[in-house]
Amino acid sequence: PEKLAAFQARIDAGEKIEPKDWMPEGYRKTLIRQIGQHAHSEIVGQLPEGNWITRAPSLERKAILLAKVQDEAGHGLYLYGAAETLGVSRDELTEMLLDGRMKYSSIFNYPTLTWADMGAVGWLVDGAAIMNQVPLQRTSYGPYARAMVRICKEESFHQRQGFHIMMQMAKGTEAQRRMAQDALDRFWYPSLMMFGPSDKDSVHSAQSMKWRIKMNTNDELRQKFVDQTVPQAEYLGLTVPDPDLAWNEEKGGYDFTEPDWSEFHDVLRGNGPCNRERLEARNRAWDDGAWVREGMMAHAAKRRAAKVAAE
Amino acid sequence: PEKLAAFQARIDAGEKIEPKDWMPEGYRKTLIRQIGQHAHSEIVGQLPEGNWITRAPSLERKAILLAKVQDEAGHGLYLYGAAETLGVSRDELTEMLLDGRMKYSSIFNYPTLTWADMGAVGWLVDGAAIMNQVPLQRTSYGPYARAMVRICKEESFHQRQGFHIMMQMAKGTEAQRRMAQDALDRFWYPSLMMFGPSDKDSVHSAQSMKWRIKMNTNDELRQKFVDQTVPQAEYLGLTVPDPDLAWNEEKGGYDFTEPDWSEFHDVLRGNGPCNRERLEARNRAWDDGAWVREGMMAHAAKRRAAKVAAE
Amino acid sequence: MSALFEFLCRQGDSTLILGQRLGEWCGHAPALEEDIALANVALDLIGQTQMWLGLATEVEGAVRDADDLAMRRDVWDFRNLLLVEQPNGDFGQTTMRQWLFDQFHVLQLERLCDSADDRVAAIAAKAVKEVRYHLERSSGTVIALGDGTEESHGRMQAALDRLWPYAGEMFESDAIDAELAEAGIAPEPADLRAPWDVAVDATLAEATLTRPESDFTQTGGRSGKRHSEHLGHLLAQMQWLPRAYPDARW
Amino acid sequence: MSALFEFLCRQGDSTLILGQRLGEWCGHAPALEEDIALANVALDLIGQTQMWLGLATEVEGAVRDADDLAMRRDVWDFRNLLLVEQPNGDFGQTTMRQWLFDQFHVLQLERLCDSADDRVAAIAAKAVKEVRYHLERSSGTVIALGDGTEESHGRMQAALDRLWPYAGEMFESDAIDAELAEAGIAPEPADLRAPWDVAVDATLAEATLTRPESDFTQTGGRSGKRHSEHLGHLLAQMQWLPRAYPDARW
Repeated sequence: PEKLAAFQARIDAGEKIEPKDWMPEGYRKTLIRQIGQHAHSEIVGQLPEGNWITRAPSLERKAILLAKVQDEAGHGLYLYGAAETLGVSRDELTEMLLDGRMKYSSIFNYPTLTWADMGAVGWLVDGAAIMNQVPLQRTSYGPYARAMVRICKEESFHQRQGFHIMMQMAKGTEAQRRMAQDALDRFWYPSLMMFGPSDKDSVHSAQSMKWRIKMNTNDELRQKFVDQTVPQAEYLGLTVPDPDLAWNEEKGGYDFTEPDWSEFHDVLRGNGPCNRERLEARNRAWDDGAWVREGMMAHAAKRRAAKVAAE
Repeated sequence: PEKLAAFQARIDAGEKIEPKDWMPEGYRKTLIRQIGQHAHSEIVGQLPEGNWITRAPSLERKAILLAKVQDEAGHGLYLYGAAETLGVSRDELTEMLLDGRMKYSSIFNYPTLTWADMGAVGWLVDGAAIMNQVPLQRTSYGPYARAMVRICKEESFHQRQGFHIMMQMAKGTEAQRRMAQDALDRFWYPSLMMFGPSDKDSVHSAQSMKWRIKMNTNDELRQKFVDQTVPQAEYLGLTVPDPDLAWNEEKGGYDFTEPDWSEFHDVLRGNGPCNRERLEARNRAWDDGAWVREGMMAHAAKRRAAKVAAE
Repeated sequence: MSALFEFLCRQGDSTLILGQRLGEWCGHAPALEEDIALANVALDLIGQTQMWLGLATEVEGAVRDADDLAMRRDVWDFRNLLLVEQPNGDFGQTTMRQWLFDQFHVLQLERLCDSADDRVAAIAAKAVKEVRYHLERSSGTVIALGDGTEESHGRMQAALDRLWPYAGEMFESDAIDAELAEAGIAPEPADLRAPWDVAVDATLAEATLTRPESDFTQTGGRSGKRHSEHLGHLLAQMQWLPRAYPDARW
Repeated sequence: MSALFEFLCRQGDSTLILGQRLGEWCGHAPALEEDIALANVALDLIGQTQMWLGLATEVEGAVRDADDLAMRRDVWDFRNLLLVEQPNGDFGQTTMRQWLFDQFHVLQLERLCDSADDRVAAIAAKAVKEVRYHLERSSGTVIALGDGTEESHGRMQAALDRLWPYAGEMFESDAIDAELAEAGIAPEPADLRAPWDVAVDATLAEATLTRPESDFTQTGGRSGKRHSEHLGHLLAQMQWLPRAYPDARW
């Protein structure tokens, strides 16, 4: 309890906790869950965008998309690295993803159906992600905070690219405008869900905020996201699919319709449109790749043995 | 030897040999090889055309192509049936195809690369096949001759469909004409090879002709094919890719360049453009389908047992 | 867009996409008889597509033809069931998908034979004969493989579990269905559920397969709101040629 | 069609098709590091494609752009090597294909750095740096997996045996090559064979893999005379979107 008080005092003083420092088990566990989930999201997040790499409409767009998924895999690497400082290996985390013990962001259980979805994912999904992540650059756990700094820089670049795709389509042909609107229609509510359930239904939040693992409440961030995104949609000439959306002068933000939380819970339970495909794809990659990983390790071992023998 | 003489006398008299009749072992073996090879060709022949079913340019064309490959599978059934009357099962024949002991027509080792190939295959490949098969309606082995009668009727229908595709393209846009010409360029010589090596290099021919298993020499049929096809190409406004092609008034047929027999032998040896793909596809179908065949048989056995028990 | 047009697209798109999927099997089936049967069913379905989409374009005012609908629309304009756009998987999955659909299809077409719209009734009368045969074959195969070996049983149960969440969409009713039911043109899909359940349960029992407990339903195909990622890949292949040569006639 | 244009298409089509194939791996690689590496190599290759095809259209007279070449030609107009259009297969096959090509690619680009055509030399100078890294990585992986476990060795040998018949096409010389060699623009491909053989044999030895005996060579990609059936399917996917919306800019 004394240790605990000292720990909390450090956090309150804005100090960073480092891997070798003492920390409460709950802090460690919560961080592992949160960082792991975030890492998994980067990995699974390759799939909906990877779905369009082979169908990108131009060489330039193909290159940009390739660069983006490469960044995402890189984010996965940083984050698994940060999680490893907490004493859990990448392989352990991966197996928890693959057998369903750990989650990834529900948004990636929605399909990407047209090229406009590449825009919507960048604009809305990366936009929501950034909204979540920017405050985490100041989170209490050092390795996590530093990973976030690198990630946020790239994410905001991705978000601009996504918005650019949308702009290109919004000022394009009629079919393109229709495609862009359709993408917004499908991704709007799932994006709002990315901030998690309403504060009144959100568990764990208080403790996480005290530990500065979570910096804002779900509803705060969601409001901020809506307030930022609605004018962008207007700028694009697209209609947010919410008839009750309205500026509320008093609160200085938009009133908006909450997402359908029963859908959110269905997706969490595995009933999203793509849960099965996503997990199957990752399991297949892992299983099919086993011989490669084993071959690499066997070769490395031979090399080391040869080196030792030579010395 | 007496039996042999009587057998030959029956053949010379134009009688049909039936499954229960006595026949020389060589006759039986040659027939099994020939009918089996023909059956295998129908089966493997589904693949190059199947390659375009999912990409047919209209619903009508998709339907026609589906009907055609269905016919081909049907031909395979008749022919395996005819071979079975000679005491070899369909499964035995299939395994000989799959492990390379038996061949199929080399033409199916060439790829189908554009929609015009669906025309060229019908026009040239089915055309050459018919040229081979029409005389076989009069072959000495009864079940084979009867299978050929049914097959020839459908094949000539396919050939007309193929020619119709070519006509449609030849009178179409410039790109379509180019596509049609490209298909003719690629399929001309492989089609000429379908009649087998030049008579002077052809083994087994004499005995087979004596037995009326083979009715014409390879070169006779090839000449007939060229004489029939060149005017059709002219009608289509396409150029046969043979600069030395010329009408020979004296022999009443065309002089033409022989195909490159070294290519023919390469393909026979397994080095054609698609040998590997074709055999892999058939092997995969067979292996992946094992559980289905076993399941069906197990269920049939259960049914039989239940029926016996009920009686 | 009239309700009738929408309904006809739903009919024709489902037969089109399922026919397209079956066409992928060509030359790859477990036995020659299955190659023949798959091509035959695909052929029937493409023929039905020509009739349904042909009537759709007629209803629309003949500004385009059935091939335009098949070859020139993007994902969002397709109205096929999610079930039929699911990938072939193994032969068990293909058979299961076919049977779940055939059982619905027969019940629906039988009702459509009495449609107040003569053109719809005429198409249904022709199609129902074909589809009864499809059902006979697919239910027979489900039974044989369900009650076959341990492996075939396991694969069929896995196929059933996998595809079950897509079955419910066949019985979804929306405003379009209500309008057509009101006009006596087509039955409310929801009304077909009970007889489908009876028939399906009977076949499953014979096949020794267990009906999944959850009735959670994936939707979005029939309404066009959200197809699966599979459809776009299917369309890329199906439509490439006519889109690559827009001026050509074939 | 000038020889230079044809040569530039051969260059750009091979990098395009290989880049496209690598793009199919996204999210499916055996390890995160491989996901990153595959995307990275694909990205380099698409970048090189933009340069080669960009120059091709310039040479042609700027009537179309690199995207037109990539997205609006049919199979017969593609000039990529058969090797690069082969399907990905397992990771061993993808790696083997990459290595066979990288080893050629480095040797070719090194020579192209001295091209009499400054524009060609400039592209080569930029590309060769990237491709040296590709080779380092692919040869390292071939060695590690060849000399890894029994299974990985077997898979790498199978991949080598399977792809070997497509290697010879890289060294085929025809009239176009002769014309470019004459003009000092590009080396005769046949001249690259000997150094390639030396390098390949060295790596194979380290990888404990056996060089196939037959040097039978499949041809028809580089000349465009006869691609494999795989290319058409690849193009259907790659080109569908721009072909579906011919007026759109993205």
